[in-house]
Amino acid sequence: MYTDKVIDQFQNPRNVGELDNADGVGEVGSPACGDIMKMYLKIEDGVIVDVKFKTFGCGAAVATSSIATEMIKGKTLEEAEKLTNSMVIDELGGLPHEKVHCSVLAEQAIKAAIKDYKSKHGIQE
Amino acid sequence: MQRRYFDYAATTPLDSEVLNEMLPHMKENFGNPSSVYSYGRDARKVIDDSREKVASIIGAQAKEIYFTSGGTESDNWAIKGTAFANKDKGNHIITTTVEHHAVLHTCKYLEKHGYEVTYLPVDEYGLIDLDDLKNSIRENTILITVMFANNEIGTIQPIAEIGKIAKENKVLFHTDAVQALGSVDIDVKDLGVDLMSISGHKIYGPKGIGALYVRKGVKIDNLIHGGAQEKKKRGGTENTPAIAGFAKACEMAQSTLTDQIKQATELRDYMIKGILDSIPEVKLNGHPEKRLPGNVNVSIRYIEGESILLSLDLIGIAASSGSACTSGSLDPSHVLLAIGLSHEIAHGSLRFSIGKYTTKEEVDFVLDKLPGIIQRLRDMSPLYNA
Amino acid sequence: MQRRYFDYAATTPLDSEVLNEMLPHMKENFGNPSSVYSYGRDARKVIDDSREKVASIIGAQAKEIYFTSGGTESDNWAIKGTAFANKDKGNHIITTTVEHHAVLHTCKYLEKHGYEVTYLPVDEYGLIDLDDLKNSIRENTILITVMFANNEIGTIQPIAEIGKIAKENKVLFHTDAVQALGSVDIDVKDLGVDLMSISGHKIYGPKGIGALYVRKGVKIDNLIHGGAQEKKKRGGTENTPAIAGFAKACEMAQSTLTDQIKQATELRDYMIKGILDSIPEVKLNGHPEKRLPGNVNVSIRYIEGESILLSLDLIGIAASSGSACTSGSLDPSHVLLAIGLSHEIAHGSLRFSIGKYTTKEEVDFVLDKLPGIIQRLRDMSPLYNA
Ligand SMILES: Cc1ncc(COP(=O)(O)O)c(C=O)c1O
Ligand SMILES: Cc1ncc(COP(=O)(O)O)c(C=O)c1O
Ligand code: FES
Ligand code: FES
Repeated sequence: MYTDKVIDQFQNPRNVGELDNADGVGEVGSPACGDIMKMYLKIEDGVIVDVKFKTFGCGAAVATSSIATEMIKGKTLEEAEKLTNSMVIDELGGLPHEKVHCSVLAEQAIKAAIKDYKSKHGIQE
Repeated sequence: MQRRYFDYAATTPLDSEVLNEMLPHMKENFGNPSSVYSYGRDARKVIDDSREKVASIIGAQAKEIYFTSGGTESDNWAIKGTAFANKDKGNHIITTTVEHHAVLHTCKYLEKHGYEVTYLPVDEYGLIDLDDLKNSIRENTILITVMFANNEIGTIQPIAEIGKIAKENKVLFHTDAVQALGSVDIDVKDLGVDLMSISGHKIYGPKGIGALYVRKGVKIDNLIHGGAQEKKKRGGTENTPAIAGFAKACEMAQSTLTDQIKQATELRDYMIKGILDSIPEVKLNGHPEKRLPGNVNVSIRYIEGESILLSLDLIGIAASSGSACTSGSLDPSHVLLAIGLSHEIAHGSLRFSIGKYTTKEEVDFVLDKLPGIIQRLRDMSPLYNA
Repeated sequence: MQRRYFDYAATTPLDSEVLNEMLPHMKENFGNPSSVYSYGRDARKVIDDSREKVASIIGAQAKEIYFTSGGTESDNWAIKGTAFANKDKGNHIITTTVEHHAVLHTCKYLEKHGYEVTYLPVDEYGLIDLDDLKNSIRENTILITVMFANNEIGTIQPIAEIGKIAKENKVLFHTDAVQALGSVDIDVKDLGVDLMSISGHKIYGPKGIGALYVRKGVKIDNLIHGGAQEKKKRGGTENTPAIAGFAKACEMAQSTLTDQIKQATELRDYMIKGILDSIPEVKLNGHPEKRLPGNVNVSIRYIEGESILLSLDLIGIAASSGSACTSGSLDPSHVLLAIGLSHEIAHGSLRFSIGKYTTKEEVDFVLDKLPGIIQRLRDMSPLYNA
């Protein structure tokens, strides 16, 4: 049911962990399944220079968070904010229907981390 | 990759002796047992003999056994059939919060059709309280349905005691023994059971076949109306190969029961000890002794069941997280919630079920690999602080 | 003794290609399709592919096919499921007097539960009258259930016309196509059918498996509640081997349909002519043209069906007297009474059903032996004056 790419991201997740001096931290939970995702961003001049994540969730949740961190690393905040769960799913080569909601977590966690950064730095939305 | 199967509670491989018993009835002896002549007569005899064998494993008489398409149909039939047939006596049913969905969803359906259902809670081990049961019985109670052994956590209920209470109160007693069959010594007469559901594919028999034991004299409406098969109680052309296979599986299970129980219990306790000893913050679910010989169910804090299953699968180990039937849904298992686990911990639980082909080598393989997998996943978890 | 089988309408032998398709799923690929990982995934794929194949033979979409334990369950589900789900719309059902017991007994049951049922009569050929049908439709009619082809006399109803009437009146239309499958070209969309019952063991597939076609959008209650299988519409661990076998049987039936119809029709007409030409006072039952390609049904005056069957059986010929399902009862077939036969004549009728393994040699054997058997029995009959 999972693509090879999902399995690879699950088995060898990129950017797992925490950032001690993160500029923005986002934590979201899925109301559907009770799973949790935490995203840490290091931001310099409006660019995401480092990102880490931690996930309590299924295989799809781990794989989507992992690939999402890859997709936003080195991107500007505006670019990162445009990331959607369907872009993440496409990048993974698809997800089973009943696992689509898991990919929403990654999108939301990134948005939450950026929001946290902006509020800490007094940047208006 | 070598596969190691630890999901015998979900389904079992067909025993090759069972298959050999089925094959002749698929090819030459294919006749319709309801037809009058030789093709049919041969099939009829197979069905009669099979009924004897299936009856024997639960201490019933052949004429009290009705073949169905499986455990789910048996559960539906037992509950709806007695509920509809006893509508004049009352509309109250007692069950538990930890039943299989075949029972729970049937009860929910009846609630929509004018029946009242009491769902007895269970303690932290998954056991119901007998006083609770007694206090729940009312004037209008027509049926008690309590499962013999739980499919997720393996807890075995005090069936004989429930049977006694049911009898004293003149209420019918159904038990879903799908998981108990072949793992527990069962005698419907001793246990005071009026109706019992069993299924073929959990005991190395074929899928798509089961039976309902209906004690002589019990009034029950049909669930599936049709031809004159099964003494007019269940229509449909008889599935002779599956019936023959089910009977063979029962016969084999019965003759090896004591050894099977011993072997599975040893492996189970070895596996439980191994997991609890090597992984911190792990909890055994279900009762330590009153449990199915093949059931290992543990909650592993801070991580989620599906990702453990996936990691195990990638090295060839098939296990389950709660019931296989629940995996279509996202909710954590209703059984784990019923024994008082939080959502988060219920999500991190794992069932290994041991069967007759399980070896110590296979268990050792799991015990060797599991701690590393758990550690890797915990390191990814926002809930875990090493 | 060489056996000659003329009871394909009761059940068919399993095709060996079908068996080969089933075997791998009984042994290695035995996993529970509801479990998440490899064992389960393989089984899941088999079920998905099978659903496509079964859908294809009746022109449905895969997601409109729900697997059941056979034709009887499908009939029960279609009728009770739509009756219960549409209770707010009405409580009137229209069917015919010649349906299989799976339909008739289900309707009788619903009559006890507050539903009203109209049983449309049939003419001497077994056909319903379309004006009759139209006039029977009321404000509160929720379902029309008319069989595609009759299992005893082979008569094929005007399904497309019934579908049109049902649609015009916004009433659901179910058809029991158990006998039609593999013998008639079926397209549910062209026919305007909302629900259709089919079964595996009538088309050289396994016993214990069938399907219900439920057109997208049709509201239906579950008959068998349980796990999340079959999109939560039918609980029970999926019978993967039987599902794979059923799909293979459908695929084979579909690819050879035109040839099968031609071959069976030729043998049928040859057999009918042979019987009518060689035995006096014999009458063909059912419609001369609008009949199943494999169905031969004749009434033989002055003698009784069971004694003919027994005589045939003693020389290795398996035939049937009315439906195999009725043989548990002593009443003459309700179908033969419905087409206007007297009790006496109905009792003396015989069905030969022809299938894909039937040869001209076998038919000639029957044609050679039957006149002598009839004469011998007539000579014993007090009703016969030669
Ligand atoms: C017309 C018809 N409907 C329903 C059935 C029942 O099918 P099954 O034997 O698969 O339950 C049969 C055959 O027995 C039949 O001929
Ligand atoms: C306790 C229990 N009851 C009922 C069932 C349903 O049995 P079946 O799969 O034969 O329909 C199962 C297994 O799925 C079970 O474990
Ligand atoms: S994150 Fe909860 S099921 Fe995937
Ligand atoms: S004489 Fe035997 S059934 Fe009528």
